[in-house]
Amino acid sequence: MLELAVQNLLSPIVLSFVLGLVAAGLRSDLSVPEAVAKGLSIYLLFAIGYKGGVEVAAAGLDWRLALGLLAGAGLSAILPLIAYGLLRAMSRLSSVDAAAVAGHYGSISIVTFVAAGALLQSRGVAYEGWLVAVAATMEAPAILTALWLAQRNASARSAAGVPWREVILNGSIVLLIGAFLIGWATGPAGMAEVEGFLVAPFKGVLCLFLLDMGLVAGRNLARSRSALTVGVVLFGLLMPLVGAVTGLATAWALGLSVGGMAILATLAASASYIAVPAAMRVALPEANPAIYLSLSLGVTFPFNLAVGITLYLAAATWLSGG
Amino acid sequence: MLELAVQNLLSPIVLSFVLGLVAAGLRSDLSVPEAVAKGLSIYLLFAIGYKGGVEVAAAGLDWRLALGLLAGAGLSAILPLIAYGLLRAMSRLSSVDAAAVAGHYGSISIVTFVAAGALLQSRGVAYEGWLVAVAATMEAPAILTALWLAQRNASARSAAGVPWREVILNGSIVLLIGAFLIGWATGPAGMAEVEGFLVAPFKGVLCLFLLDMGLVAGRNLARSRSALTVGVVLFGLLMPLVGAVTGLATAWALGLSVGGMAILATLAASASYIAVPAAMRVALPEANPAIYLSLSLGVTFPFNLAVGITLYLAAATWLSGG
Amino acid sequence: MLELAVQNLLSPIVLSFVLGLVAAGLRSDLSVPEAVAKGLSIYLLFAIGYKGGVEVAAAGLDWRLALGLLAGAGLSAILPLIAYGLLRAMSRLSSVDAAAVAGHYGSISIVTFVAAGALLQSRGVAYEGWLVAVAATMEAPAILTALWLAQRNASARSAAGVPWREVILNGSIVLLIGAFLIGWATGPAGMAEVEGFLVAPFKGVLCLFLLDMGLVAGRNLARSRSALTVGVVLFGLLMPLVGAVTGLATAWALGLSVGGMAILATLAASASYIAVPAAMRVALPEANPAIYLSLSLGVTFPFNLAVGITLYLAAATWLSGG
Amino acid sequence: MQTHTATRIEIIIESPALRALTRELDRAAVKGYTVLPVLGGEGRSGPWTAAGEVGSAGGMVAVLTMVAPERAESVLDSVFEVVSRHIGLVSVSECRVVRPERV
Amino acid sequence: MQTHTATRIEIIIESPALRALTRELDRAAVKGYTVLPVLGGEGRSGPWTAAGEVGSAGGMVAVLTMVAPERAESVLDSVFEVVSRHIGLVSVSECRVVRPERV
Amino acid sequence: MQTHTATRIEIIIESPALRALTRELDRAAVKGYTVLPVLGGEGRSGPWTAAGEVGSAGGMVAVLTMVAPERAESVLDSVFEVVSRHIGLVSVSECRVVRPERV
Ligand SMILES: Nc1ncnc2c1ncn2[C@@H]1O[C@H](COP(=O)(O)O)[C@@H](O)[C@H]1O
Ligand SMILES: Nc1ncnc2c1ncn2[C@@H]1O[C@H](COP(=O)(O)O)[C@@H](O)[C@H]1O
Ligand SMILES: Nc1ncnc2c1ncn2[C@@H]1O[C@H](COP(=O)(O)O)[C@@H](O)[C@H]1O
Ligand code: NA
Ligand code: NA
Ligand code: NA
Repeated sequence: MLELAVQNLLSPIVLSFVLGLVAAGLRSDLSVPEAVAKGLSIYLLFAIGYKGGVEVAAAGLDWRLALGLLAGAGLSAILPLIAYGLLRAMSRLSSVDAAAVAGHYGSISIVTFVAAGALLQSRGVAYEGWLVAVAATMEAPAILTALWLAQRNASARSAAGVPWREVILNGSIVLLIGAFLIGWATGPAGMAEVEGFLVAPFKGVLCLFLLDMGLVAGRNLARSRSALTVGVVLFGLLMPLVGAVTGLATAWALGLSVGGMAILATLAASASYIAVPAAMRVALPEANPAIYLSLSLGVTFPFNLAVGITLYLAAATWLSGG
Repeated sequence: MLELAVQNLLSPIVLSFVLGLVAAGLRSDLSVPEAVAKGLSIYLLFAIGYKGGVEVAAAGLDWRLALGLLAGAGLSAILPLIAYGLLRAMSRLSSVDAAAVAGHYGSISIVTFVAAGALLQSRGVAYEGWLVAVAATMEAPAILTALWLAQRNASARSAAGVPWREVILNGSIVLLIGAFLIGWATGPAGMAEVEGFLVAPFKGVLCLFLLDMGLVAGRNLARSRSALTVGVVLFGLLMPLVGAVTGLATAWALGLSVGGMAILATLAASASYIAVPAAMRVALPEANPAIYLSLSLGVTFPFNLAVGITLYLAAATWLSGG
Repeated sequence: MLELAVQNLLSPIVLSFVLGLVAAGLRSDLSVPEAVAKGLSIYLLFAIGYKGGVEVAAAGLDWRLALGLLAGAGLSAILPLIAYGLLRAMSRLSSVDAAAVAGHYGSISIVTFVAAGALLQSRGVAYEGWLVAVAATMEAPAILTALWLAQRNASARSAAGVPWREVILNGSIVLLIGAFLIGWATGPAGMAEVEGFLVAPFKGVLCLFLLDMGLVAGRNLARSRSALTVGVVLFGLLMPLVGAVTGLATAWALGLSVGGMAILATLAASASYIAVPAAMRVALPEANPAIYLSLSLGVTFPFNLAVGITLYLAAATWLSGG
Repeated sequence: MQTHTATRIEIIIESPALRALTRELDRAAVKGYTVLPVLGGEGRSGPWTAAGEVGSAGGMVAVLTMVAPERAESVLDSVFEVVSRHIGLVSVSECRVVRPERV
Repeated sequence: MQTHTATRIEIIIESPALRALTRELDRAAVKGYTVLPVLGGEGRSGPWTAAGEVGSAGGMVAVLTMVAPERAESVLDSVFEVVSRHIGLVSVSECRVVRPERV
Repeated sequence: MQTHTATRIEIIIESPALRALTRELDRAAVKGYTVLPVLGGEGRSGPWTAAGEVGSAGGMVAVLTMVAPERAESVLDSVFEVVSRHIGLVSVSECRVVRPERV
């Protein structure tokens, strides 16, 4: 287990993220243009969605898909409540800040999903392809809970501004679901046509993307060091574990494979850093973005990448008696 | 035939375009950064030009190349006359608007060419590599005809502003011809060096590009619904068929292969959405861009992609007695 | 030898650069978006650094690495002195302009390194992987010498503004060294995961990058024709030969392989066009950027690409008695 | 050349709030607006850069609208509706435009 | 700091017409101009965005030029030459510049 | 809507000099500034375009800062410190801002 953890730490993927962090820490002017970073993320979403769909096409429709979607939405809606409770107990964040942060932890980070998938692949562990659709379902419900938490405690004003259409139809959800459906419709025959683009270069593109995330995370951390009190940072390390346990339990109840359990645990453990921050800036502008952005991107993401996903896979293996 | 048509509709390429259309229709904020879209189009032009050149290097110089270039230029110059006549008969467009639209239909859309090439490849049908040079020749002459039509009927003022150098040396023509010549000069040996970039990922890149085109087409349609009267839309569906017949006849006269006939039909059937719109905005600013952009990108391109190219291939096969 | 030179001239890489030059010369509007060009350069730096590291991991640590780093830094610091002397003798550049230009020739151009690597690879000649680290070391010292030269002769004011941190930690150095270390740490096993991205498409990406460089070089040349007097242009053709001889001698003293000798010669012969120009605009704003940019990018780079690297490889082969 | 007085309103605002802002501008019946990209900046919440950002949450945009002087006040009220809750900066100045029908 | 009066001319115009505009600016002998990118906007012809555009036909740019007050009128005439046939928006305001030789 | 007078300072400068400029702005204690990208332009050193540029040496940026009128003079002095050695263009105009605490 320790050996596997070290092996994970020495993967090009993790080291690329570290390179970004270090470069930002040294205040190097290394940077990935915004358009390129967005292009890389479109590639990753399209590829991961497509692959999930192709696997569903190959494996046949699984009746657990419907249950999984429900469970994912449920996890997304409920986890913010736990997160909010923990935050109020562990830190001195205002209720609005705590609600905003909590929303991030109910939602998910696709790149953490992708990193977990890469780890599983290199260990030869398979997982249910339709989990990519579950991931998409988990993006939005957490926002609802977060806003409910914020309103309950603060000015009722927040209600009006929630851009629901924009939240539910945000680009990454539409792209992920769309690519999933395309993959499903075209199946392995379609995959044969596009795998020179979607499969062969995938891990290398992921490295560049993680380099960029390291740069952004490092700059965020440097900028908002003061916003990250000890209590808040501890929350950022504890909450993924809480999420993972909840995710594992749900996955176990759904009867998922070892790989599927690790993936659902990872999703529950991960925190959004694209969709939810944008929604919060519109719907809860009073919340301090420095807190939720640097916590999600600078604390929880690296924790999951470096340690978390290895741990969740070990737990899943143990749980399934493997 | 029907089965093949459905098979084409279910290709990742067509479905990616549909995903873009649907996302735009749902008003999702999914979008491809402008720089990335331009980068993808540079890739496609370079790859398609290069491959054409390599095929010419492999197959030896074909004396029909010269005839083909002449025929292409001729088609490009003449088709706008037919288009203009049809438009004046079928719609109530002003003469300036009709001339601007007509210019688009004499010129070509490289991505339609590429989609046809992908279809031929998946059916195992070859085509003459030098048709890519013919495509480049077909970009500009239509503009000349369109301006002549506009001037004949309207203010003589338009004449002055035609930026000829910019039209003939526009980026996509130069890139296509340049890559064609490089491919020709370096031949199969050069191809061996670059095929990991220009061949293996080609279809996948095409999917992302078509996703983007779907998004742009969808937004254009939503924005300019009022400009598209029934007559105008019918023209956008009829004119490609007229173009295709003209293209088939020309290809038949030139003695092209089945694949070559399908390609020339596709070129004649396709409508420009990059070079000609830009030229029209400079030379005929009085024409309404909402009409020509949404007609070319939102009506004719999807028609060709979904139905047209399958049809033209079937017609080419039938014509050659296959 | 002549045959090999012609073969090099007809490679897709060189021809892509020529296409860019020609397109710029024709004043075509062909252009690569800034973000895409930056993305391509990040890709190339990451790939070349990573590959160098993997080779070091495979070949074992070479004690000459330390000597090589020292020698590289030394070359970088000393070459500007020679360049400055030559410039003052051959041209009428002011001392500030001469110092700025000299700095460029002590430093290096990574894309020339990459082109040399591609040539070696196609000839089946290997080179020491750690030379990529030497390349990174050669970026900055030249700037120090250039500023010393400028100050000695001109206003002492220049001293203050040298942004040392920015020069030494500039993006390309950090990325190159970082990728090198990642490649070293992950070794051939890591390479197996990412080679579908870093190796297979490499040469094709290089073609697009050189197309862009041709465009930029061509536009620079057109813009600053007046700044390039005969003496200055001759310097731009002579200095790479002087650098190459110095580089060859150093490589020979270090006991490098034939490939390593050709690479170090190429590094010494190449002139910076990214890091040094940016540093000069800050530290020596009095110097005319038209001179150093068009000389480095428009004269020396094409010379090295078309003729130089073939020559240096021939010289290295001859030197090692091959 | 005859020119006509107009009011130039320049708003720097977080990208996620752009839709809300343009909705208000539409409601205030401005004749048009233009959105410009922003690379980075610094304010009370420290320095930031758009470089490498994947989502829109970290970014800002600049919105420019020219309005007829008599409608400036009401447009400003609408703008403030959105901007008051956001970190945006609104600046107003007089200018002259060539074609009065556009403002 | 001593500053000098100048006229700031800001033109928002379709990208394909940029070359024609800068040709006119050159002819009007402006000392310089700067082109800024535009992301999108809205006008009488509805909302638009540069996102995903492959060609230049759909896009716009903003051109900024500072000119000495005494030449402003003639530069505006040149600009209008191009802009009148296009959908561009021209706005003019007074400013002060630090170095008079640049305007 | 109540507005407050402020000074709008717009600086067009080479990208490599941006850090030096913002350092001076920080020292002059401006409350904030915003950096906008520039696509190209023309000046005494001829036309240029950012297209295809890999390094920052060839590019320029536009920096916008709104400052309280009473501090404008000293900010301009700081700006000139950097700009005097560079090819930048500084223009200054009056504007009104909605929230005085931001300038
Ligand atoms: N006085 C100012 N002048 C120009 N831009 C400003 C100013 N104040 C704030 N900004 C912009 O608004 C952003 C957010 O400001 P703040 O909320 O103060 O951190 C900054 O990063 C700048 O881009
Ligand atoms: N009053 C205005 N203020 C700012 N930008 C405008 C204004 N009117 C038009 N525009 C810009 O010009 C473009 C074309 O305008 P229009 O021709 O009215 O559709 C719009 O999409 C905006 O980008
Ligand atoms: N009068 C001006 N108005 C607007 N931009 C200018 C002006 N003069 C110079 N510039 C900008 O500053 C850059 C450098 O100017 P120069 O040093 O004169 O070549 C130009 O390429 C323009 O982008
Ligand atoms: Na989660
Ligand atoms: Na056509
Ligand atoms: Na050198």
